[in-house]
Amino acid sequence: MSASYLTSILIWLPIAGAVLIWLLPLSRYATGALALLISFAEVGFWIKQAAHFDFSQPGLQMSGQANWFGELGVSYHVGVYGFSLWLVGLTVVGMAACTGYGFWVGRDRPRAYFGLMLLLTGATVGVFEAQDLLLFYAFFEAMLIPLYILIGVWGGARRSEATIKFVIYTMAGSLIMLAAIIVYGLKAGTFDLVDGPTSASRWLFLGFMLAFVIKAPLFPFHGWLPDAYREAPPEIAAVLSGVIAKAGLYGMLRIAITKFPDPTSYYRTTVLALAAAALVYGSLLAFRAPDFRGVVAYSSLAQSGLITLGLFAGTDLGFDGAVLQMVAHGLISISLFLIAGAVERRTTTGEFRLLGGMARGRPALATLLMTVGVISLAVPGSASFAGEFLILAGVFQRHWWWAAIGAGAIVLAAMYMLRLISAVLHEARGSTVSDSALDLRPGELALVVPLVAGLLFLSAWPAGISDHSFFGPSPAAAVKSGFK
Amino acid sequence: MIVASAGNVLVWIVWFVAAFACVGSAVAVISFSNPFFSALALIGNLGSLAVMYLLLSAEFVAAAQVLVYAGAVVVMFLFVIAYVGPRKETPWSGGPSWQTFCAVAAAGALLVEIVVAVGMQASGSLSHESSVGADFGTPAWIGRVFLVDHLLAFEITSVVLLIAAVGGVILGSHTRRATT
Amino acid sequence: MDGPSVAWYIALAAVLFGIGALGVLIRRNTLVVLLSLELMLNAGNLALIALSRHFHNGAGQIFALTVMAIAASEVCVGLGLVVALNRRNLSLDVDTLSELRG
Amino acid sequence: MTLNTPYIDWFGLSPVLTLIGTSFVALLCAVLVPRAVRRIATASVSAVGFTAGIVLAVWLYVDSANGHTIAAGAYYRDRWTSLGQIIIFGVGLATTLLAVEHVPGWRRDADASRRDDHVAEFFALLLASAAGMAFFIGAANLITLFLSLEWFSIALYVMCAIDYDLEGSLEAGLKYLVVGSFGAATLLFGSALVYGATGKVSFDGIASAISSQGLTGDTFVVVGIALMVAGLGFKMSAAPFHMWTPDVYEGAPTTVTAWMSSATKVAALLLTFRVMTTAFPDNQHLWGWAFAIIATISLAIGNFAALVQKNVKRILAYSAIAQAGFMLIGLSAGSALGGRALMYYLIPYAASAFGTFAIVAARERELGVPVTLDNLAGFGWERPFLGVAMWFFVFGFAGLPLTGGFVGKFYVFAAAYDHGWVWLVIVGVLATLVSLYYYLGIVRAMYMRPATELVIAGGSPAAERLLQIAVGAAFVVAVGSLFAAEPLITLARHAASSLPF
Amino acid sequence: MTGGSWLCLLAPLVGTILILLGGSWLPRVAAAWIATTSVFVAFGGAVWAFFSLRNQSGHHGEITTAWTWLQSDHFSVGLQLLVDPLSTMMMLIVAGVGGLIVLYSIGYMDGDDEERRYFAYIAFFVFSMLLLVEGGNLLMLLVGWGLVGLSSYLLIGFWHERPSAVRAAKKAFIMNAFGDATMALAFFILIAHTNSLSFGVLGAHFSSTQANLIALGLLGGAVAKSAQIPLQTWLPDAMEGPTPVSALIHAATMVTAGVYLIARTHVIFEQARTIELLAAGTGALTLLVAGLIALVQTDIKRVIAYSTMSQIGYMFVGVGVGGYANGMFHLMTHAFFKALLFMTAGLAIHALANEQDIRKMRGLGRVMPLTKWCFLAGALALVGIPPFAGFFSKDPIIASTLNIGWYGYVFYACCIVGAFLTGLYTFRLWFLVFPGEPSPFVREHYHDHHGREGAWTMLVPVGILAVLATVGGWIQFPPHWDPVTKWLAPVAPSLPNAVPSSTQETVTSIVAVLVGLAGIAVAWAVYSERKIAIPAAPSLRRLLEEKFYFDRLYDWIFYTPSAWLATALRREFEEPVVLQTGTDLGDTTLATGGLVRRLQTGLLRTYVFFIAAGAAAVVLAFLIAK
Repeated sequence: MSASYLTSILIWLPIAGAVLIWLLPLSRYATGALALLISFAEVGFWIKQAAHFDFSQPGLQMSGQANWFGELGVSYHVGVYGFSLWLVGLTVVGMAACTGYGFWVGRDRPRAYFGLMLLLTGATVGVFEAQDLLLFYAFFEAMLIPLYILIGVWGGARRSEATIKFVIYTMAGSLIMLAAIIVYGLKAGTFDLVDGPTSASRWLFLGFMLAFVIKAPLFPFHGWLPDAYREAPPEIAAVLSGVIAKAGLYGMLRIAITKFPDPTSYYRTTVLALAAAALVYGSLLAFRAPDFRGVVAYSSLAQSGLITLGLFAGTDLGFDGAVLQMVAHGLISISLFLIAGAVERRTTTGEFRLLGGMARGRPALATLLMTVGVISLAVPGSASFAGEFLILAGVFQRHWWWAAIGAGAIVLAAMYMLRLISAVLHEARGSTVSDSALDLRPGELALVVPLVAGLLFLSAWPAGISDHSFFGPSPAAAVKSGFK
Repeated sequence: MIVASAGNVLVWIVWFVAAFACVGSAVAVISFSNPFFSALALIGNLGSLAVMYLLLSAEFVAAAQVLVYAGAVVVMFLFVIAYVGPRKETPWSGGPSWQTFCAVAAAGALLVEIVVAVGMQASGSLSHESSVGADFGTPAWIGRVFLVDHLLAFEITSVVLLIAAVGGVILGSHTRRATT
Repeated sequence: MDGPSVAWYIALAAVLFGIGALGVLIRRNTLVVLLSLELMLNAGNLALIALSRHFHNGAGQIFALTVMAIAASEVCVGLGLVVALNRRNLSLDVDTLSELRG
Repeated sequence: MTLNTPYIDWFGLSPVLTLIGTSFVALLCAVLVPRAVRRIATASVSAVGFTAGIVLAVWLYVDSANGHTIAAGAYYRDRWTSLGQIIIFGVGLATTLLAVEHVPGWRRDADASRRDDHVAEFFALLLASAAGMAFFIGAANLITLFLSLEWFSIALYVMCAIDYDLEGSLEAGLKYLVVGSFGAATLLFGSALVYGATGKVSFDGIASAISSQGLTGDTFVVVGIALMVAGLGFKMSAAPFHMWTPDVYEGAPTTVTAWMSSATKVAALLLTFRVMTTAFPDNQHLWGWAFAIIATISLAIGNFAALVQKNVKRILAYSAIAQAGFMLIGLSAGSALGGRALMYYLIPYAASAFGTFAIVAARERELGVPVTLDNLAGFGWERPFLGVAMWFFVFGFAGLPLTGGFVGKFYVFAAAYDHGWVWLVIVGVLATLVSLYYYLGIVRAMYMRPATELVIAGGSPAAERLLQIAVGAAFVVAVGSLFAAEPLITLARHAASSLPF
Repeated sequence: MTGGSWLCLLAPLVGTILILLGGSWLPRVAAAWIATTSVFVAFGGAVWAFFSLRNQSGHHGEITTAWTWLQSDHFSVGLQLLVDPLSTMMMLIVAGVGGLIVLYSIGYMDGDDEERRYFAYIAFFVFSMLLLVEGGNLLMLLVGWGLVGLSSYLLIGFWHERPSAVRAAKKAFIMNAFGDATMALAFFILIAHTNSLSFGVLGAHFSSTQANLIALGLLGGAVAKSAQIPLQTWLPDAMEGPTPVSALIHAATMVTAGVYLIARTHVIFEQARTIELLAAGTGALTLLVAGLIALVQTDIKRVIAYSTMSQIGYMFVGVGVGGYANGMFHLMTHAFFKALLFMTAGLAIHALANEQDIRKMRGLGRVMPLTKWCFLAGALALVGIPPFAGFFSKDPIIASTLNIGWYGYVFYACCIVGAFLTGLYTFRLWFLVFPGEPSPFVREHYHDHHGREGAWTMLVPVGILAVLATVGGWIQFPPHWDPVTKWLAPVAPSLPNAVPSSTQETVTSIVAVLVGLAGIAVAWAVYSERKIAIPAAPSLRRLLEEKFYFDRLYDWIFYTPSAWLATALRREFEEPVVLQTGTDLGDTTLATGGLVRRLQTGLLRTYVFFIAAGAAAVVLAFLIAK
């Protein structure tokens, strides 16, 4: 197919950029500018890719394949489907914003920092584009490496524990997945995701799922989440919850559900129960979390649960809603974490008891936080509302009580998000909020406003994603056919 | 072929004497508190082994045993012992308490296992005897085997000896005493 | 020939081997440890020669001869170390050589 | 009387002979070349030797499509040997570069005048040990096996102790010697028993004897194999025969450690695989399991013990034990796939192992004290290249997709699964998980200490261009093996195909 | 026609965006006028739509789709607008009354330093409300439904330094979110069975259970939005917002959306008659409870707020028994007079430096005559005294309950009692505030606005609404003259048994008026002339002041447990289990490492021993396994 080079470019351009940055002795600004330039180039290439993508066409598009080690049927095989296209877009846009944030706050040791950010970009795009299990695994792991150092070096006071915990937790899952991959691949004789047959083995399914539920994460596998989100630098936390977590959910969709239909239906109730638990539990903890990031962290736990509900509902609406919600929540949590970063920079804290009253005299901050906040609590008409509505409508067809739980959780979402908003913006001015804490600067606006604009656009036209994620009218059928 | 002509009884007697001497001296080696005596006991051990070799009609090896080992190696030992001076040390002592017990256990286990193995084997492939030719074990025969069948082994041995020599030189030489 | 069969020799070798091993295990004096190692190697030699006799092929004896050379080399290096240790006024008690541990 | 001495395929032996030759030359330099230039002269001799060795080995690899024994069945001329030799000589070359600046007696406290006392001998020993390993891989009968084992072992004993001003160095040497000799004696007795059962010393002879006379269950064979497993397991520092490893690796001069940890393992593992598959194919049900268990123990011991270490060399030593465990997984499969996996795994492993120790050596020289996790702080920022290389290496050990270690792990696991041992895959996976902690710990130590914790590195670090080159080479190999997996595996396949499957 | 609807919908949105983008460059007055004009333009659009609809034969209305908003499989929802009699009527009310109130707030908000934000919000509210009433399918309706909730939240919490305001705003939003949730669930049922959300599918045939559940879900939304029992508690607190907001959102438009919803989806309610009557019952109950509570309130705005609840109760009764036209008609008149009451109250509050306690306001009429008379008009309309608007719209509702069975009589009784209470609390307010000598507080704090009682922007709307409150009811006088009913007939035809006979009408009217007058009389006797002492009954009084303990009840049932649960989960599960597990595992592993390390004694003999032992073990294993 034409323009298939785009897929590989999207993966390797940033990695090459990282190497370049490490090799060239550039100044701080040159480095940041170069990194930013590359991220924008990524966005550009993605737009080109989206333009070339033919939604009326079934199967893998813009695929490229090269031999890696053939004797075991492992190859470098990349390509995009509708849904992966959107996730790639989320990645490049989010990473661009976060790289920009890093540039804006002027992270020290810029060459290391920006190099790693680009590396992360490439790896994450790779996860969403890989069509070979081992390649997928390679990128899945490769994401961890830059994250480990980014959190460990530029993170908060307790970063070291947090990052070790994060990496080991995630690896625990993905190593089990490696075992599953080996068994699956050798049994099937190929590691290719497109040609690979479906399997009925429950053990393999569980092996894969473990990795994904930890990455997503799902209750009760989220032990790494609060610390990582609190200790990471804001832009990294944004990437974590906005983009990286989606890799786990993507894995469920692309591998667990597609390749293991029987186990999926066998364990459906279990997974749905876990997801519902994550949804309620996350919402409840977010409701009592004492700080900005805590709320966002637990809310993304809840969101992962919700999306999983959609995926494992196994219904058309569920799948569409899940994809839509992945993108929407990605943008939301990136914006929220960046705003959290802005607030923390001004007040040196995210603790609610020290914050408050920031709306007065800071219209831009107030407006943005309010907008993102109400979108994230899924006020009707917002993109996330569309997503959640589809998801719940979809899972309703599986059984009504899932939808009932979901609806209840949405009320909880309103509770914790309003709590967050008013604790930061409203009521008496917090002890750490001084007049010197200015409104958002143009630089920050330039980072967050586009994301919010994207959200508003999606709110105006959610069908843009929900109707363009899978080939054909019925996503369930597409999944059943393995996206052939 | 002295032994061949002699009667079985004699062979057995010799064997038992040698074996006794062998084991006795071995035990002596590891139980003298003074390394000097241990070294001497080793000579005895080597000697009795040489006798065994003769019984096994390996004259050349026996000779080599006496010359190389008893002659060279042990003497080297004695020199060093003399050089470093007598250092007494009582066996069965030192180290963690479980050490000695475990040591005996392990060594005993190995010993027992192998002996058992031998026992199980005695009735097996080891039972049938093969008669030996007249030249078996003679220097000429050895030399032929060495140079025809195992030439490379022969060469390697020389290399190893050279390396060892170099090593000995490096470690033993003291152009200047270490200052640290 | 008559007389003790190979099994006897190998049993004897085994005993020697065991004694040597025991020596290495229980003695602390470096020199005695080295001597015990010699015992073990000789045990091997005895077995080899007995077997070479038994199979009536030279490999065993050749093996034994080379082992002697090897033993000599080991002793050479070992004693070299002893000398070096001694020159640095270090104890020859292997138990005191436990700077490296953990 | 006439001796019809056997035909010697000199070309087949050429790599070994070259190294022996250069080793002698280096030895001559010790007396002929003036001290001023002795270091550089002998170093270049050694470099030349290794380079020539590599060239010849490559040539042999190309030329020995169908392997056979040469020199009266004493030595295998086949691709298994050649490829192993290429790896070893590569490491040797790198070690030479490293040694120029670091061995012997280049520690802070050593006085400059005595610096070059034994440099020539050192290189001679390096070459000799390399030759020994090269021969070891090709050994075709029990005698040459035992001899070449002692050959490079003795050289290594001396190299370990070559910094004899340091008690640690001597202690390492002595421990290595005694334990090594014990292992050798065990191996010897084992060989004797095998010989006793079959009456043969050559591997193929043993195999045919076992199969023809139905000696599979023969007591001597079984016990013999057991003792040989123990003796060889010692060489590859697999638990429970590993105890010497941490001490010796820590005590020996770091350059020597780098050389031992990479080259020795290559030799030991390759030879073991050859012996087991060539001489005892019918007993795989025994040694396969044995090595599987040993692998498990090694993984457990190595990783757990490494968790609590502070001294970086010890951490790496334990990690070497664990890595041996991983490679033993491939070995225990005892299949062609296992052979490929083992051979492939060794390439990035050797590079990474050497690289890590070389970097430690650099830091050690900088500080003049043993490198611990604490005084590693800030290293990553002070020496960017070495830092990056370090985290690539250790993450590669951990099986993250940065170096060929990733593919290697995948391959050994695949071999285990192919052999029907899913449990072994699980064990490996869990072990990897545990290992993460200390591998991450090293990176954390290098990068993530707040500036206040940074130790003031003594003086400005020397340029150490040669070291940088050596590490760079290792880096290229390690990372390259990830992307060039296919060609390397093809090489490994050809190598393994020269073993009887 | 569609042009009118789009104009009507988008004008306020444009206004919002302009003010938002204008930010601080925009002068305050400009912001205010942008909002006002945008809403009046919307009104123009509504009028345009109205007339073009009238000219349409049979005026069934039409649906326009901008684009497909949400699509999955065959389930597809367009961004649709519906112009039909019902929606145009609502458009006129919302845009019209809305316009007046926005104009009013120009004067009212003058001087507040965040005026711009206020006008942006309020324009946004009008947009949301119009989306709600114009939405061409259930999902669009839900979107508008949610957005009015949002803007109500924003406006209640407009003075966000006041904790009470913020709390009230959150309360309102969350209770409405609950309503949204139940509506969403109802929609899920629809999707599951018809795979569509157009209004049409409501006509499809459902099993009685499904129909009941759907209707129940919708009713949940309606109850929440319209502050009916049991979800009524947010409305009084919502009075924390600026008075114009109370007038617009919490009196005229948003809170009555529940009535609109029931009328709009009456088809399904008619399939689930029980639920529909449940709605009526809720209304009846609420109008009593609210009326009672209103008797003891001392905050002028809260009194009016409770009366709003009670009036909406009437509307629920109306639509509940199937008289949709009656309900909608009362909705309209109520919009007029309740807005009027709030705005006059606003005048008073404004003039008295934001004082809201009626006990301090005695004799205000002396200084604010215009306010006094306008308020009186509104009050009489509220009580339903002819010829004021309330009379024409309330009585038909009461009368329509007579033909539907025994519970009809219960509703009837409630409504009559409610009428009495209305008279009582309304004129309690009147007598306490306006007649008589000005109280010292009034003298002290009253400040006029350039010699007038308020800025002209405030007085003009008040005047207009006063007129409307007086004559607004004359457009329908069932059974003799009923254009509204006819107008709505194509969309929401009243059920036959909800149409009272003319005698019932007449009788009811007389009774209601008399009861209302009685209420006024009692109020006069108690609060003006002090002839009758206020009945003590402290426990009863307390019950009323505590608003029947609803707040405490909910606090006790919902908030406290969930908060407790959340905290408990964090303390008892998250921290000790989830977060700790990893750490513990790590520590255990390290401990194991320590054990292994202890083996490494550094003693040579140990190492040798391990080799020997290992060898022995292997040999043994082999001997056994061979």
